[in-house]
Amino acid sequence: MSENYPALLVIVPLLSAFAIYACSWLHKKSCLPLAITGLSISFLISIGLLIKVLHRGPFSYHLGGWTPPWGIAYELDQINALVLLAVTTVALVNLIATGKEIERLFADRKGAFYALYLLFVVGLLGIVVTGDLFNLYVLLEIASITGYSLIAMGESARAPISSLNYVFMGTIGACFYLLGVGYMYIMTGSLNMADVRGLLPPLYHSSAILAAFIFCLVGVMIKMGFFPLHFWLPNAYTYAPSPAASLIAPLMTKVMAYVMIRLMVSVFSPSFVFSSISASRGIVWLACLAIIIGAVMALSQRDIRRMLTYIIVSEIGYIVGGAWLGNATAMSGAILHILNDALMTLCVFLAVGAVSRKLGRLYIEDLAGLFKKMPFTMAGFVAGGISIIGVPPTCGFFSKWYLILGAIEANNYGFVAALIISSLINVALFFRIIETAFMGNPHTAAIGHEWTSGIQEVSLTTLVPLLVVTTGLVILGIFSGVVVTQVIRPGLTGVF
Amino acid sequence: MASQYSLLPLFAVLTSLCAVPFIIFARSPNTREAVSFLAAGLKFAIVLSMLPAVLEGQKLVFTIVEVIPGAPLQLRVDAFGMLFALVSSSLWILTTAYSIGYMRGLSEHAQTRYFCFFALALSATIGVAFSANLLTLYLFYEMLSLATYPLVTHHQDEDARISGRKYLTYILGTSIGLVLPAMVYVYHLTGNLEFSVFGVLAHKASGPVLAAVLFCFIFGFAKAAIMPFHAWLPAAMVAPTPVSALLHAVAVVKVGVFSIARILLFTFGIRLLESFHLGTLVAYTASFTIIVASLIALSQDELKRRLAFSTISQLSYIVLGVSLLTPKGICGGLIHIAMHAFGKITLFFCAGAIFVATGKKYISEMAGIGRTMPVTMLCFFFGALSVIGLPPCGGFISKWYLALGTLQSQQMVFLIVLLSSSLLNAMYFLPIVYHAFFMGTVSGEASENLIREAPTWCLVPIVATALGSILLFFFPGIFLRLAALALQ
Amino acid sequence: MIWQLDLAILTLVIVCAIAAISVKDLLGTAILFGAYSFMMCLLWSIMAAVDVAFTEASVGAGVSTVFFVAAVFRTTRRTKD
Amino acid sequence: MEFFLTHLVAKYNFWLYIILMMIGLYAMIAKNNLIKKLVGMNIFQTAIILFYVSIGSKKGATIPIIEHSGKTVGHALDPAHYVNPLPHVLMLTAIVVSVSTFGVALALAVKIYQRYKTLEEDEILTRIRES
Amino acid sequence: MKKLALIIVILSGALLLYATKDFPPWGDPTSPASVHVSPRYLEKSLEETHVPNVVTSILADYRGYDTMFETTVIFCAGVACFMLLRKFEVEQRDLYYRHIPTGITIHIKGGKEIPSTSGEFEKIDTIWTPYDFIINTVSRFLVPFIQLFALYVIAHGHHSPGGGFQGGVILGASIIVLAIGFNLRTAVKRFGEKIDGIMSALGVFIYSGVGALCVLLGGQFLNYGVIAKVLPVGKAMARSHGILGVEIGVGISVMAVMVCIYNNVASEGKYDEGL
Repeated sequence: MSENYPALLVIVPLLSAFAIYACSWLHKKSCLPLAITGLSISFLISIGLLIKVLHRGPFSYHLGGWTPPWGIAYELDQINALVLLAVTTVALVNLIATGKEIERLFADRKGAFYALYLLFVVGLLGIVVTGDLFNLYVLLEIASITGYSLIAMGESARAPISSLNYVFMGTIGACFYLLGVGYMYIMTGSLNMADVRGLLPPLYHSSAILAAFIFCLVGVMIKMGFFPLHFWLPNAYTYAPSPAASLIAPLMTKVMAYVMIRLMVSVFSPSFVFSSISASRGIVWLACLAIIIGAVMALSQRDIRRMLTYIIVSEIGYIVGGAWLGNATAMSGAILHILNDALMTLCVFLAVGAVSRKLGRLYIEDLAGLFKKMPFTMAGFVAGGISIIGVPPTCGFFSKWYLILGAIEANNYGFVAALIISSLINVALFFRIIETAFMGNPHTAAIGHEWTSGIQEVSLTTLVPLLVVTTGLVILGIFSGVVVTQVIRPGLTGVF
Repeated sequence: MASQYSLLPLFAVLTSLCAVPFIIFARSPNTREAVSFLAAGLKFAIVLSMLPAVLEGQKLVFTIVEVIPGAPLQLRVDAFGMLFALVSSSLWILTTAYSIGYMRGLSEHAQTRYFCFFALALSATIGVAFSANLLTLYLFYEMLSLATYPLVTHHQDEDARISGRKYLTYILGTSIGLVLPAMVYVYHLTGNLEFSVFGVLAHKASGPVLAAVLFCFIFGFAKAAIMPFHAWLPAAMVAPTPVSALLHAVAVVKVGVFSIARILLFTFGIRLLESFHLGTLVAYTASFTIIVASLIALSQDELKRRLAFSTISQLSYIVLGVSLLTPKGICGGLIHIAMHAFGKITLFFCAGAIFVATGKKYISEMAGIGRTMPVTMLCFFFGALSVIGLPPCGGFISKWYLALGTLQSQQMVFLIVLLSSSLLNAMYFLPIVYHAFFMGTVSGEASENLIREAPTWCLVPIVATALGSILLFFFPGIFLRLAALALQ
Repeated sequence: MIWQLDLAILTLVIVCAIAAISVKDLLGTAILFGAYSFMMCLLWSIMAAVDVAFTEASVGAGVSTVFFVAAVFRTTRRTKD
Repeated sequence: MEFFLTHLVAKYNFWLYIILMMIGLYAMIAKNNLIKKLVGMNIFQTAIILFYVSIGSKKGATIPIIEHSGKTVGHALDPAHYVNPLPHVLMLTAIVVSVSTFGVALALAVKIYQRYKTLEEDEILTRIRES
Repeated sequence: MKKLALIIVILSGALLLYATKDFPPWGDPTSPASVHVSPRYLEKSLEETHVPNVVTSILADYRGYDTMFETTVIFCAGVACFMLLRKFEVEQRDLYYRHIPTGITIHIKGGKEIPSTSGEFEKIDTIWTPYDFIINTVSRFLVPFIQLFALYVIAHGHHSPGGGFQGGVILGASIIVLAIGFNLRTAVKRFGEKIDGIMSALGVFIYSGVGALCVLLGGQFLNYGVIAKVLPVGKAMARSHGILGVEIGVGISVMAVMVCIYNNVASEGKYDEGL
């Protein structure tokens, strides 16, 4: 059985999604348990995969028993095993944490919601694990379509329109990617990543391959909300229902960032990416802009969730910049930051979701005196914030460490400055909120929700996962050295 | 020098950390404070138990985990760290006692939060003292910054908000904006962040670069309140007095200077600093701070603010002593950590006691207070003597060594700086005592005459610390030996 | 293949595309879009892509046009551009 | 002239799909009506499909269905006789994807119309600002 | 906005033209795409899968994994439309009835129903055009033939153009024809929402179930060859059977989803009256 793990990882949640949707017409109660079982199985499988990869190194799995390039293959290496683990973890934790909320919000269509939830996860898992360019496109579309509809379910009247804008942008992105794949196909005649990588080198000078790379890159960057192409992101993530927001915000952008790294590393060779096209320096500068502008825009927001979305924009800047600095340190920093950022974002979004469940609206002044009312939730939020600021021993610090180190190695002090400035701005961002929640008294809060005295925490099903994630931040931080040296660096051997 | 593996440092750090849950979930105030006491005592005991080994010249090492290749999370107890740990953990017991008295006396709110962050801050301080490399030090440094924020803003009112903002801006801003890049750059140059007597940076970079990195560190550890990064310290005076005592005497500022000393002596190394004459640069910066801060202190009327500025100048004594790079000077700087701690904490306790007993904050109101609170003011007098650096108080010893250090380095400028600033100290401390005892306004003395001291919980620590600073004059041996060992 | 026919279809495709996005009535857009899809389908069958042509005929020209009309019926025919 | 023939006539399909794609892209960005944007999106996708199908075509080749007697090919089979089937497969998938996106987008448009009673983007934005 | 659009369009168009420079000429039998991977399919398809229609064999076998997710995409679309639009609560609105024998239409305010016991009343749409005899009859007669054709397309996909997807669309179209020719209620009565939902899940489930079966039989996922262990046929024939199985799954799912999308969009999710 264990040799089928790569397929099962994706198939188990897929099957359970279908089962859930069928069940929602017959026996509504069994939806949530089914979803949780499906995700936990795939979570266990992803752990198994990581162990397996660490033991016997990268391996590939031939679907349908056809050897690539004729069939579709799954390529497992250390790095994407790590990303898989992150995806399944985030999805599972978030489902457990927000299950009650989902049942409350979508009582009459929860089957559909869970099905889309799982299919979204399936899409992301497939994207990460697949070794076939076109297969990646299909899974990308699965993740996108489910994402659109999950986002459009928000209570706010603006949810559908922002979702439709996301549809347009997302489709353009996906189509650009598809076009790029088409260019690679017409020049090489193959769709398998490894095969294409083998066939490309003689073609590096050709304009078609350059265009292919540019189109793939632009498409992926639209999807991940990289700076000049990010304008769909804040609306989409702000107006999403909180269970969906805390699923999509941590995962979608990060996975697309991983896809970018995958393209750079295992389809095109870094020699082409960093030397043949002289874009790398320009993209790093763009990343600096993304970091700064994202942080500044975040500073100018009153709505906390909107603020967080702009923080995501700047975090994406971190990852892209790290990936394009062009040395192993920065690259491993970027990859580590993908994991960290997934966890951090999940942490803050869970906390914010829990708060919004109590408060409804989420302007900063509404949080006045919240430490008295929801101490543990706010503790979780603070932990997430501290990690985003990048204070040891939380994980955010260590990825920042590698990024700065890589930037110094590449002599790119502009990027260092951008990182430092954005961390300083993050300090302002989060302590503005913490201050309000710590000092202000709830009776002067802007909206007149009646606090009765005493602690009013959210239910344990939300609180426990939140605290688990919080501890996870610290643990991942402390063991980041192990992760980098044992997992990421081996995954990058032969690349730089 | 033998370095041996031991769990004790870890325990020393963890004791008060483990106390936190108990403090949070304690049924009654009494159990809560009992736990705090217990933790403080236990910690002191553990630190003491490590003392003999350190005096034999051993190093106790414990590696937690290898977070970054070449820079593990590692605890190492050497003489220097031991000196600092000894001071802070011993004073901690007294501070705990004092804060119990203070908080009860004023019946402050949210005492549980107060005590648990107090304990956190203690762990962080000991962690800084025992950290074996720059990364670990930075980790505990930041932990301390965050743990002290709720203490500084304890009153949760408007000026607490403002000063809390100032505190964070200076502390976090500098540590992220200056220390972090400098640290990463050092790692980039050397590949590790170890503290070693010879320094790690030798032959790694050119003079100007080194100078830039050095000053990033000097100003980056803003807890040392080197001008111009001192403004948070007077602002933080809104905190309850035990916290100010903690900030000034025990933990925060001392952590700042401790870190700077670590950087100077163990990351750069004396030889390197000498070869580029960087020590002198630092010394000039420090002496500037010394003089200016003392001058400002003269003009302050609120007692705590005056103490704050005196602290700023005293801290720069330590930096100055270390940056002289002569054995005597370094020794003087290091023991000044201890001496100033005892003296200054006494003064703060007295200020707090006066506030608890009479609610008076301003020096101009304190005329004749010596009659109502003789014990307190007597202790204040001794504390002041120690800070000024006159016998029979510990401060004299450290000043003495500092002066010798300046002579050793043949830089008379700094000797003059020392003497003049001592003069200034005298000018802003002794008048207070004089007013307190002899200037008493005779109006309505009949009612004023009866003694109204602060509660016993407050008084005991005051006396203890005062006696401590007197004893340190007669038996400074232990600290001297540690300071001497620190550089071997 | 007969290149005149080919060329005619190519021009028709482009004409339909431009007309579909520029006509001022959404129902008209729907119909023109169906025509466009059908022309596309012819084009592909010329290129011997029978399965694709079949799918496009059933989906593009068929079902999706129906969806389109339904949506227009449920919303509005009015459009400013 | 030679150049003209080789580069224009020999690749006119490639030119055509570029034109179509640009029409679609222009509609997606410039049009104000959501449904129009949708149409543009679909034209965009169809253009890409056209591109792929053009990759697959071979001069003088027939449809990729092998004529055979019983279970085996009568004669030795020459791939050059059949057009390249792989792009067709990919494009079946792409068509399906496009129609799914189309359906979801239409549903969204209906939902938006229920909320705002219009499909013009600028009017929707003014409604949002008013509320 | 228009200017910006023009700029973007011109830029990307220029990039595309620039890229076209290096393309092999159109229809060149020696282009990499025609010589690298695809020939193997053409040569081996028949003997490996017994499917002469190479497109089908690639679609459902060589790249069957893509197709499974393609079907999943369709499923996603159906579920999404259901979730976005479906309204379960019925609001009080005027109802229109028609008395069949006389043809008189009645307008009832405030959502009161006529008891269903009286069989000669039928509910009609708000915008109601009298039934056209021709349309009714034609669609009634056409539907079975359409469905028959759809089944043929699914079953004969191995040998001729077509397959599960096209067949499924046509099946769905047959039901949509019903819904348009008569009205939505009739169609929904014939093919209920619950059945529809379950079938849309069932179809994809069959597809991935076949794949999972292969795993249980000890092969890789979707490796139909191993079905030969349970069926009394050769490896290649087993593959052909597996392809048939998944095509059927695709057909079911696609049909159900098409109907679901149409119903939801046409009735704004109220399922009472379409176009």
